[in-house]
Amino acid sequence: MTFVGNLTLFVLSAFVGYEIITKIPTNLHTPLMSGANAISGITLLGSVVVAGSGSTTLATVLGFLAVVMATINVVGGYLVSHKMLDQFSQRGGS
Amino acid sequence: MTFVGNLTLFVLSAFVGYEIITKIPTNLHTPLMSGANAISGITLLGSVVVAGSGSTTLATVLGFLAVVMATINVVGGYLVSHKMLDQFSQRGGS
Amino acid sequence: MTGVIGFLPESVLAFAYLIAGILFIQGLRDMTHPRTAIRGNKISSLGMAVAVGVTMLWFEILSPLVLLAALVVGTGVGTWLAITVETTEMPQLVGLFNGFGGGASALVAGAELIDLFNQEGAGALGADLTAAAAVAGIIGAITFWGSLVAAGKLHGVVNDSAVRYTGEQVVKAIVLLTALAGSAFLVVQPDLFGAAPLAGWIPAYWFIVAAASVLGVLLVIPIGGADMPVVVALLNSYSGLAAATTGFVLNNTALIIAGTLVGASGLILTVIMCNSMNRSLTNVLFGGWGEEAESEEMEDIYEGQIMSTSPEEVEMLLDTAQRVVIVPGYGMAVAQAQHAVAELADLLDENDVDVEFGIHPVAGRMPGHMNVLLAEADVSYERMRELEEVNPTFSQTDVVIVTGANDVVNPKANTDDSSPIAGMPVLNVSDARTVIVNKRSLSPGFSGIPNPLFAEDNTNMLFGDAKDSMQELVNQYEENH
Amino acid sequence: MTGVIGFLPESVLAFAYLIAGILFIQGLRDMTHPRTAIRGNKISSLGMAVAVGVTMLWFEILSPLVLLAALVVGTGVGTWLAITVETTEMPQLVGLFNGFGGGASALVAGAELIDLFNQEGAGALGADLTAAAAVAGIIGAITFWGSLVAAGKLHGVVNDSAVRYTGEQVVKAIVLLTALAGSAFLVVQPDLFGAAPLAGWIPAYWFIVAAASVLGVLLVIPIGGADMPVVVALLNSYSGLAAATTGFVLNNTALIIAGTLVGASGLILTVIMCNSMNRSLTNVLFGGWGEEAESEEMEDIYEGQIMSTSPEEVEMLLDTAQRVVIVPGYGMAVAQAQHAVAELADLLDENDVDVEFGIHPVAGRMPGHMNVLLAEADVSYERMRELEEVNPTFSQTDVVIVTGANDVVNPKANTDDSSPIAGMPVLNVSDARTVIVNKRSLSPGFSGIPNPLFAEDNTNMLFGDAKDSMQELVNQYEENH
Ligand SMILES: NC(=O)c1ccc[n+]([C@@H]2O[C@H](COP(=O)([O-])OP(=O)(O)OC[C@H]3O[C@@H](n4cnc5c(N)ncnc54)[C@H](OP(=O)(O)O)[C@@H]3O)[C@@H](O)[C@H]2O)c1
Ligand SMILES: NC(=O)c1ccc[n+]([C@@H]2O[C@H](COP(=O)([O-])OP(=O)(O)OC[C@H]3O[C@@H](n4cnc5c(N)ncnc54)[C@H](OP(=O)(O)O)[C@@H]3O)[C@@H](O)[C@H]2O)c1
Repeated sequence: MTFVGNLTLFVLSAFVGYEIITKIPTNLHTPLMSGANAISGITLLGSVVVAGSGSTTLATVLGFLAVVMATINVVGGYLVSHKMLDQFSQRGGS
Repeated sequence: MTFVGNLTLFVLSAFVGYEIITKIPTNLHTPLMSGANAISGITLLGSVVVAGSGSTTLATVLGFLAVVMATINVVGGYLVSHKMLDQFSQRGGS
Repeated sequence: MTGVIGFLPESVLAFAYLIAGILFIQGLRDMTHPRTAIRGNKISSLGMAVAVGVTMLWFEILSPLVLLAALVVGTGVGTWLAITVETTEMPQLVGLFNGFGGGASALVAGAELIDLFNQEGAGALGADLTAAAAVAGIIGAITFWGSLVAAGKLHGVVNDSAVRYTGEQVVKAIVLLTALAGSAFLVVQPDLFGAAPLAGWIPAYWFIVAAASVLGVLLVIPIGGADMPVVVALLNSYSGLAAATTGFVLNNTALIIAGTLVGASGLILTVIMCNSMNRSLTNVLFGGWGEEAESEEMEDIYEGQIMSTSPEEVEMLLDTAQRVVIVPGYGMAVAQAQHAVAELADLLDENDVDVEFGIHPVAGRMPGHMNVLLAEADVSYERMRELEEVNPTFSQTDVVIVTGANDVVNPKANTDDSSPIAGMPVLNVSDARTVIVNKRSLSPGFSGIPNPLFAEDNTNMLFGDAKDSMQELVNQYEENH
Repeated sequence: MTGVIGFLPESVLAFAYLIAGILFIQGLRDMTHPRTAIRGNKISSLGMAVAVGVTMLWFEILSPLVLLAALVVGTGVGTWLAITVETTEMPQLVGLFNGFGGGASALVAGAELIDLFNQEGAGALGADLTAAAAVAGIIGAITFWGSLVAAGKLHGVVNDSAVRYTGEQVVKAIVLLTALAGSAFLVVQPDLFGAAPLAGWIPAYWFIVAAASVLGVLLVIPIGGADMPVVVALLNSYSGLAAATTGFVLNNTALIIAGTLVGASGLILTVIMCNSMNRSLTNVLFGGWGEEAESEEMEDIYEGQIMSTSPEEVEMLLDTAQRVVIVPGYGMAVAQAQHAVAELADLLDENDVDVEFGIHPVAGRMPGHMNVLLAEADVSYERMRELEEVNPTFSQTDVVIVTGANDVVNPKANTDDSSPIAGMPVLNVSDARTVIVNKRSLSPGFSGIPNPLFAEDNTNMLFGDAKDSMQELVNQYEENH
């Protein structure tokens, strides 16, 4: 993919993000923050590759730490968000 | 750009289109139809290249006709849309 | 083979196309509000100018005069049509423009094939190119002919009733298969008639286009005139998707983004229209109604129940009214009565009557049709009320004037589950104290079914052309105030 | 160098990443409504699972046990933190998680450089790679340390007042320039210390990370504790943009789409928070207030004007009230009083009092903070009213109970143009017949300015911890009904 191709993806994603996120009501902003936080853990992809294939010990150790931290971010973020939303949906249902 | 790259553009554009167009109020649907129609004249890009560089007479004639038709679509579509919207904006201002 | 700025790196062209794409998106975003919509339309057209301009500078133009002539002719015709069109004729004009866009796609794909074949031989016609050309040819030709028929029906130059015959679906299926078979040939063996003198014309391609043209006519002919806006929106969606498909083949960002946006827009409009009519898309395309207006049933309902009135009497009613709602429909568009109606509303307003318009989402023949007409006649935006807003207010309304509307005020939608409009939300005008219905006769509206509203006790029919009747009402009212 | 399914064409991986991107988008779309939000969160996490799963299968994993151990540890810690957290501690936990994400980016970029250097030498470290690594390192380290400080301030383990000193901006600028200079070195000469024994560690990179770490601390320390949610949202946006940048270098669709979505989300939340406080982002980041609570002025306003009340008296007021509005604020979160408040509302409701919650958009310390707390305490969604909705109803309200809120009910925002909260929309509680303000003292809220509401004639102060006071009120009310 060329640079302009990537830029196009970036611009389109920014439009999508803007249109969707401005629609989210205030009372869901805290769960949104936590959920978006979890999505930013997508850097886990890079960590996984480095941790799994590190050729030197140092790189492997760093990769290990990176995976631990990124996983905490992803798993924790989604769970916290779920916990908050769960309380909302119980209300919504009743 | 790879096929999947193009597909990604398609998917993102579809999300953008969906989010934006569902926000457009009913009273603007007729101008929207005409404006979208004008955008679909984007095939003019292809026509321009063929009409300008046609090596055989036949291709040039076909290209000529294609440019004429596509230009009518684009110019006419935007103008009709403008005409309708102009009437709305006069109201909106007052 | 490069143009004026064609020496620049490829990424400059891609970047210009991205800018065009952003302008299209921003243009649509501005269309979400009446105040910014006019700017949005300009931004969108700027996007088109960028895309076309850069393309012309980028690629080699061997015959600039031909190109210039074509652009001038196209701009001239487009401008002339747009300027001279009456607001009531907009639906057919939009359809016509859409058809031209489709036609251009079909022609340009053919020209491209001919060009390549003559320059580099059959070998240059790879499978992806011919397949894309076949798609462009089929969708383009269907769009062209389908839109022409639709525009003709809307304009009244083509029989606008639903032309049905037995074996209809089979015939369409056969024609479609013929076009597909032609496509298969084109892909497998582009120089099918390699030795023939006309081989350079790529006959297989034009065979496909011919079959698709027939299909385009066959698909739209059986659909009733009032469903044409749905057809136009759907064909618009198709032409957008065709542009996006071409973008895949040419790796052209502008085509993919713009085409997809149009595809989404057409599809969403189609779905919205079908939903407000409470019908499925399949029903619109393959099983229209309109043939079954049973006149006996009508006589049963109307017999001895119809009270007709005159402009003088209506004027007296209005004289004592506190609140009046005007419900326009397709007939107002046909009669071009919007100016007379607007004048009436202004007069009532000046005399301290609370006056509003009740606008049904599918009144008329396009979504937002009534809004466009009334805006043309200077009716202010705040005075037009949507279905959900106006329905609860009818019980506090003294007089409702229904002018040229029929199906959108038919109570059968609520009461009779077997009627074709069952479940369609309608304006419950009979909640008001008095209802005046202005139309030329008792003939049914688009759906072809009788309307029990006309026979109700608080309904008075004001027979006559909408424009004449409303003008007469205005004159009467002016005389007495 | 390929994994289990690495023999498949490259496009399969790209396609899987596209699927993940679609799932992220759909997940966010579902977040637009409380009913579908929980499903949206699941869809989003499914997207993450797809992206991570495919990546693990695609690339060669030389040390699967290390990877597995890291995943298990991370999942364990993340789950444990998420399960044991109190609802009131969520803000700091979200900040902490965000910091970990940033830390991971910084570490992984370093590990990647080390890996390449040791396998293929300095030549493998091209300019685009090192530049991207520098960006990831700087943003990652700022995010890590900035988030840690922010979380510490929110948790009360770091001094949460705005620590200001002269030359502050100059110091920050110098540190930033140091980090940028290091980046320039890294790009131009990645093997800066080529001969040194530690060359394999890429010292230039860790130098950048160290400088950025200092910068992260320096940037957040001077900002007051109550502005931390803005800081966390902004850092979240940064980390998203860092991920998108990495995606550019790796041509990774999933990183670009997901990173951009997060970037947009963080930025929009930041802007919304700043707007509802009527402050600019620059003011939040570089010129906080909070230092200027002038006690003389306070005494002037409060002197002899403060009436205090008791739970018994409030109970009697509630006894005759028809309509009660409860306005919660940061103090309710601190005291964990949400359950007591909810119980009070339920009791009132059972006794046919019309009771609602008036929720200010920036009450508490995160957007939607009060909604989350009250939802936890089983308060129904319909009973929570936003600012615009509830403000017009105060004039028909008998009793307003303000519990743990201060700035959001400060009338100075409307009356005093020079006050730091001037122009911030507030809840006009003094329109009600009687206002009960429950807090522990007369000390100011986050903005550090006195609140004339406390001195008004129809205001009674109910001093005490929010949880204790509300529980007492509940007990009193239960006794008498
Ligand atoms: N808006 C859309 O997007 C859309 C799209 C597709 C289909 N449709 C369909 O179109 C219909 C729209 O309902 P509608 O109530 O607006 O129209 P309608 O049901 O089609 O009725 C229009 C009425 O206007 C009268 N009329 C025609 N010319 C007139 C003239 N010159 N002066 C006075 N009256 C005249 C006709 O009765 P006379 O002949 O007795 O005068 C006719 O009954 C619905 O069935 C809807 O489903 C709408
Ligand atoms: N929500 C957001 O997204 C966000 C983000 C950034 C900044 N902010 C800012 O935060 C502020 C929010 O306003 P607010 O009215 O909710 O809070 P506030 O103005 O900070 O006031 C909170 C009050 O609660 C009282 N309190 C503390 N602990 C308590 C306890 N245990 N029991 C009873 N009362 C207690 C305090 O008074 P005592 O010490 O006398 O008890 C304090 O005056 C605004 O200035 C806003 O701009 C909000």
